[in-house]
Amino acid sequence: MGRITAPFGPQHPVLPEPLHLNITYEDEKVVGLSPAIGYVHRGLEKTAEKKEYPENVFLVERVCGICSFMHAMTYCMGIEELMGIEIPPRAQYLRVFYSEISRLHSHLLWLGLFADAFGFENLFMQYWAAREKILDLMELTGGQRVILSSCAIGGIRRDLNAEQIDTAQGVLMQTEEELKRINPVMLNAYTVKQRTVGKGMLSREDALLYGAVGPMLRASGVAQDLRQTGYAAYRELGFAPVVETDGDSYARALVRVRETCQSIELARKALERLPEGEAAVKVKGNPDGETMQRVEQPRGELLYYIKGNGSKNLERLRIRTPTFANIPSLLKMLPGCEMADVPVIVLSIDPCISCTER
Amino acid sequence: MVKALMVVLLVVIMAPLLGGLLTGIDRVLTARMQGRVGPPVLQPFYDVLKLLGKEALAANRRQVAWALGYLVLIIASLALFCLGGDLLIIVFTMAFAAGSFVLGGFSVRSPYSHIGSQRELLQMLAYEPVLILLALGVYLQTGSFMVKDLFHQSQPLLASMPLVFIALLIVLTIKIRKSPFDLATSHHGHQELVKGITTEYSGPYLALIEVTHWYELVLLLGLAAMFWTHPLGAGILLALAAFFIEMVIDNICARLTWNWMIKFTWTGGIILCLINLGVIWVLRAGGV
Amino acid sequence: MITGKYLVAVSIWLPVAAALLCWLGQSYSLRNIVSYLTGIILAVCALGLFLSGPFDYQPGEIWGLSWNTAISAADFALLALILYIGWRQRHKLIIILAAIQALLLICFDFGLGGSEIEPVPAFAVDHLAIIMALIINIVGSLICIYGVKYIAEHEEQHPVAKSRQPRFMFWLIIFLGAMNGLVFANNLYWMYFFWEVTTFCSFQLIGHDQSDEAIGNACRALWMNSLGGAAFALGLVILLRYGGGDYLSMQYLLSHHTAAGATGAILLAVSMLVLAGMTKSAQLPFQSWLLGAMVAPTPVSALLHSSTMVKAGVYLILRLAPVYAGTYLSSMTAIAGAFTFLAASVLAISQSNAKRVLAYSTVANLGLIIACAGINTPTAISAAIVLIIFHAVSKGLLFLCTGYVEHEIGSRDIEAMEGLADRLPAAATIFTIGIISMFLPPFGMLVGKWAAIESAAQLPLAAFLLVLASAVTALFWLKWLGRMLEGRPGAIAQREIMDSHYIASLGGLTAAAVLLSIFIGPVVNSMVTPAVTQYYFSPGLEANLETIAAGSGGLFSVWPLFILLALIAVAAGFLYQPRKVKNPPVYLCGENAGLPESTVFMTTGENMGEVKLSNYYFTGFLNEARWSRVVNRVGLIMILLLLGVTLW
Amino acid sequence: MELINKSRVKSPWLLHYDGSSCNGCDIEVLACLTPIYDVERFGIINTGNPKHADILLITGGVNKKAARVVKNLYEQMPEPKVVVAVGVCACSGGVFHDCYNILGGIDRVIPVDVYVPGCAARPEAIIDGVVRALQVLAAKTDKEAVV
Amino acid sequence: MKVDTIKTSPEAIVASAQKYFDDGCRLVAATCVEEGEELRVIYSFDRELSLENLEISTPREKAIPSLTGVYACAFLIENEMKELFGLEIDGLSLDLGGRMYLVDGAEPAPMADHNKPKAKEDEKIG
Repeated sequence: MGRITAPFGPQHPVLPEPLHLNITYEDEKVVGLSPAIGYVHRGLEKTAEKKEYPENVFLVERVCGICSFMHAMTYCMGIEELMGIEIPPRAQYLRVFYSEISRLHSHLLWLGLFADAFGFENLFMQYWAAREKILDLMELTGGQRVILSSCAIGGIRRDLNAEQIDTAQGVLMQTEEELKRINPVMLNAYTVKQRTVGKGMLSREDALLYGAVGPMLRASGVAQDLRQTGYAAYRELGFAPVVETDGDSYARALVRVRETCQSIELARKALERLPEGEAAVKVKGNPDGETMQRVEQPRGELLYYIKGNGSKNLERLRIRTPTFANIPSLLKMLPGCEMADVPVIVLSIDPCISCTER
Repeated sequence: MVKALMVVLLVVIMAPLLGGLLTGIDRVLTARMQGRVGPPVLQPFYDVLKLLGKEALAANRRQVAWALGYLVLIIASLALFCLGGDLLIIVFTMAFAAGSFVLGGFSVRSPYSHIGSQRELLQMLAYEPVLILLALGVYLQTGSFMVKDLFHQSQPLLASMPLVFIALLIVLTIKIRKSPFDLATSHHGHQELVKGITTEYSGPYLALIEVTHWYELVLLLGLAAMFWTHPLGAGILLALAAFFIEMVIDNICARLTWNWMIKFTWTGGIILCLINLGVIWVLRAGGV
Repeated sequence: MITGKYLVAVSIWLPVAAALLCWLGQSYSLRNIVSYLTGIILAVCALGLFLSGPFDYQPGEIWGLSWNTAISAADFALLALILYIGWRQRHKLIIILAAIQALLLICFDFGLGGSEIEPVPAFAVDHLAIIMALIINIVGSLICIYGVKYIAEHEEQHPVAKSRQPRFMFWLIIFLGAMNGLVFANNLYWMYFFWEVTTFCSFQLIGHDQSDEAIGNACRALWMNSLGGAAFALGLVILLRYGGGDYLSMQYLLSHHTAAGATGAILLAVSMLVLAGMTKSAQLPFQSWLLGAMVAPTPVSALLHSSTMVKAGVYLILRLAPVYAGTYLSSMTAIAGAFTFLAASVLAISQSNAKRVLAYSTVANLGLIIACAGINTPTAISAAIVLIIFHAVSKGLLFLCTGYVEHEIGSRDIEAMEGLADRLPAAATIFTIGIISMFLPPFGMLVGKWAAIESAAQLPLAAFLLVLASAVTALFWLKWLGRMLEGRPGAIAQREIMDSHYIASLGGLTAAAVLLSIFIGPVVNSMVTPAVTQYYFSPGLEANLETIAAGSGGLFSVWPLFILLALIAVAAGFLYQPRKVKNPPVYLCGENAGLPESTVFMTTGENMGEVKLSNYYFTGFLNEARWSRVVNRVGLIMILLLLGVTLW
Repeated sequence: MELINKSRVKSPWLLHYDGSSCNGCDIEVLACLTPIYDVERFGIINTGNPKHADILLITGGVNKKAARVVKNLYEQMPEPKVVVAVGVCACSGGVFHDCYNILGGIDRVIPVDVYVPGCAARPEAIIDGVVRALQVLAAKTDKEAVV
Repeated sequence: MKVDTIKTSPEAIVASAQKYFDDGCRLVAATCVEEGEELRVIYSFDRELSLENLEISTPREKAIPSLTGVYACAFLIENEMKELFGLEIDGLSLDLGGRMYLVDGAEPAPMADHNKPKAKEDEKIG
């Protein structure tokens, strides 16, 4: 019988970012697939070698505009380790706060896009309306909506004052209420379940074989969240990963929905227990040696390899982003699915191509 | 004859105005349901006027001819409807119109418009039986397939055919391209199909299709209004209520797949019709 | 009716003579001339019959023997031939069925009545027969003209040691004679003879290519139709035994059972004849012979599907409709027909072989016609006749066009026909008209279907099946048509040169499809209405037919729609002016490779990929073999029920 | 004609393409569609299909692979059309200007009519950019009318 | 400071990776670092949230075996190293031929500085 071959992306209304899949369909079933990326590859790792190491904080923030804070933080953590800098506890707690609101905004963004992928426009609008409050909060505390530039080597660039903390607490509470109203639709609506349950199955074994990370891995029943390692102030705040076992798109949505609630809780706890003191320490000297840093980004495990040589310039900066690790599992999940499920499954990994290609 | 021509003329002029306005209201109300302000009510007219002024792009003459066929045949079915014609013929003419739209999509060697056409065909497969069963129901109830004979009925059709009306609502969802059945042309953006059949139409040709959708909307709401002919005002209210229900459905549903659509209409929709027709048939047999 | 008599004789004997000439003459140009001449004369004969109106005719004696005896002898000879074939092919079913028929005939000729049989008029040319004659002699002749050229090309492509063209033309043309005899026959015994001749002709034609597949399928056609033949013979025996010699006259049968419907043994005999008709029309579960027949060269398919063979089946069923009106047999026939309509339409969706799609569509439409016969109201009967006429024209056209395209592009696969509109614009246009005329307004088939559904409102189950089937029909036609219309942006249509035989036949049938639909009013008034009013006299009938004819009642006059269609074609010319419209490449997510072939795109590893398109066939769900088994079982149950209700 | 020109500025349909951006501007473009900013108020629709679009909105600089895509999309849009470069990267290449795979701003590949600054560009700035693009669009059509 | 690694040889890397796979460890990343003439590749595995690294060194022109036979996900990582550093890899399950990120005509191995003195000088001037 005949088959249909057509490109899916790079420019495609359902894809927020350029990703190309050359898909072969039989009727509407996906029977063949080959991926292509490279539309966002800039060569950022190389550029980082040319810049001075403090400048790189701003560069790595732009690896990805959605989780830019996490990139900056991981980079800073690496440099701090190389230079033996101990950052003040207040900065550790603030890093948790910023990480968690970044995660919150990223997950809300994803939930909206996911809803859009299966054609639920209203739900998309609801999630993004809720997300705007978080962006306001970011603007209030960091001065920018998406790229915060709050993180600096040695701590946090701008400390929060009491009023800001109050506002933040209020916004977080409000968002929690809002999500209580919206989440049931994502989790219980019949039409949503029809489109997500059982779509893009990834078993625990396959998740390991294909190297999935983050919510993908956790939705397949592996309880791995790097926040368990207790970097920043996570050890003090207490943390248990969110795990689901079904391994389908619905489970991934469920993991992220539960993580939004967890993030709100963690962010509020961080603010409540925020120690007094300085938010940053002064930095002197140049990094020397090599280190690997891992952080749990909204999309999963982020790894930075930094190698300095005692000069202002780094010898090598290597960034392995979570989407880079999650893309291979698409090759496992897509074949055999319906054409209409392609966007749902592609989005279920929460692709961040900009991260992937750097 | 002259009267009939007048009616046709009136339909040709008034229907798009009405249809465009309804589409505008739809867009505003949908925006409100999503917590937005939404566009001006006259937005659809701006859109179409703008499209008329754009550069014409097309693959070949066939593509344009079928789009035009879609428009003309929908107008023809609407005119037949307003003249009180035979429901079956109206349904068949609508089928030709939809077929013409499908062929327009097929006329370009483009994957997205091709798949859109295949999906539109499946949509036809889904709603066509319900529409014909609706006509049969009208016949069983009134002894005639003619729309004009409905006006001789004292009792509204809704009273005897409530289930068929519900089935018609399903058809309406498919035909006016609302979630969960917005499958073939992606009325709302962000779909795997890009814009489905309309992907390869642009400028004035797209305007043609937009206007056709308006005519079609009026025709479909006319079918809904048919369920309450005395007084006609009630029928119009019924149609508007149906339209509003569609908007709500659109806003509380994810888009589903074609497999689901076929299963749903061929079981749910058709069974609703069958039960309803069965009851009418038994009652009639018993009554006589 | 002196002239009428000659016209009948010419209609039957001329094809025989022409066929012999083709066989003996061996030359292409001779076959060419013969086919054209025969075609013209036959068409004139049919028109003559149409003008002369109905009459009865009993031929005299031949060489001192009564014609009845001659027919008897020929019957036995034919059966002997079939037995011989069965023996040579080692095909048990053929042998058994032929033997049963022979036994029944022996009973008929010698056991019962014998010479006491009242001679009934051999031929009765009524309005229905005239309609059939027009179809056979005009559509059939066009197919023969087409066949001359086609089979010559066919042999170029599949060379054989000794040319089989003369043999092919022999069977093709003689088929027309047999069909003419069949439709004119009033004496059922004569009809049975012609019935068997058509079976035999189709066997010869299906097996033409002599491949194993062809012979196997020919044998299948032979045994299935022999089953029908046996049912026919059994019907005859029952009629003779329980009714008497008079009942062998179709006219007598019809006139004695118009009002209340037949009962008892007569009804049983009629049900046997209906069964025979169903096998011949390839109704479920007998559809497989017709599908198998697709291995034959395309003119054969065209002939079998449009004007001969399968039409003989529906003709018989329709003919007998007044006899079983109002009985359960009638309702069961309607339901069985409607079920076939649905099942065959669904199966057609899963096919990518154009000829198989056409075959399933034929099975489906014959089901619809039989359903109409079973619904058995005057409107339904009119619908059935309208469907027979228009189906013959459109289906003949589609088959011939498929054959033509197959020779041009070397494939009969729908997927291979993509972009035909730019490669073979004329063929694509013909296909467009042909396909649209099969199921969309304002063409005749749709008018028939419309009348069918309107009248089916009386019989809810049949109506329901018809409604579903009619929705399914659109799916497989449109997706096929869509593939052919596909074009790359800005592609310029190639010039197409068509052979004169093809121009004559395809052009003639296209014109017929359009003109008959435009003038459907006169067609109905002058042909269909008389055919129906012959046997049906019910109040309100005239009004019903008016609706179809002029449509004033139904506000459906075909003219405005035809005018609109013409308008669309003209206006599209204005709307799309090649010089003013740009043809950018199709949207490929921005990855167009920038080549003139606008469907090449850049993909993985900076390689080029090309867009491939295909129809949906739902093969996962619609597995033909599995579904055939299921629907065949249901079909069989329906047939058994059909016979059962008669006995009960 | 007058009516059509008026409608043109009331119904701008967008095509958004993510060049080689960091997503920051992208999500801001999407944010424009959502309840707080709701660009549909101005009749703006995000079509996702170049053949329906009037305004090409590109975020991020352009790398060698994306250049082809951007050019294709631009060429498939029917006239009259305008291009808006959103964010500093789309304007000049921004922080990535000296990366080895980056060609620079969008204007290296296609003509740009409106430049929207910002890293990331704020929704208000994007809307303002689109409004300016509409003025360009109107000017373009006036010029055409004169010619 | 140095990342803890276990040095191994390119020949043994597949077998070692297989051992990690059998222990249920995840392949986190492979990092390619240019060290003079040689390329150093660090394979990072995750064992219960702690990183374990294997390290190999290879001359630029000598091909190393692919891990795609053990970890399906390795194809993306290895294609990237191949493309950006010019590292040859044998047995890639899906070889994008150095055209994952780059287009035809682009400068090969843009991440590798070695053998590209000219490019360096340009930078210094810049």
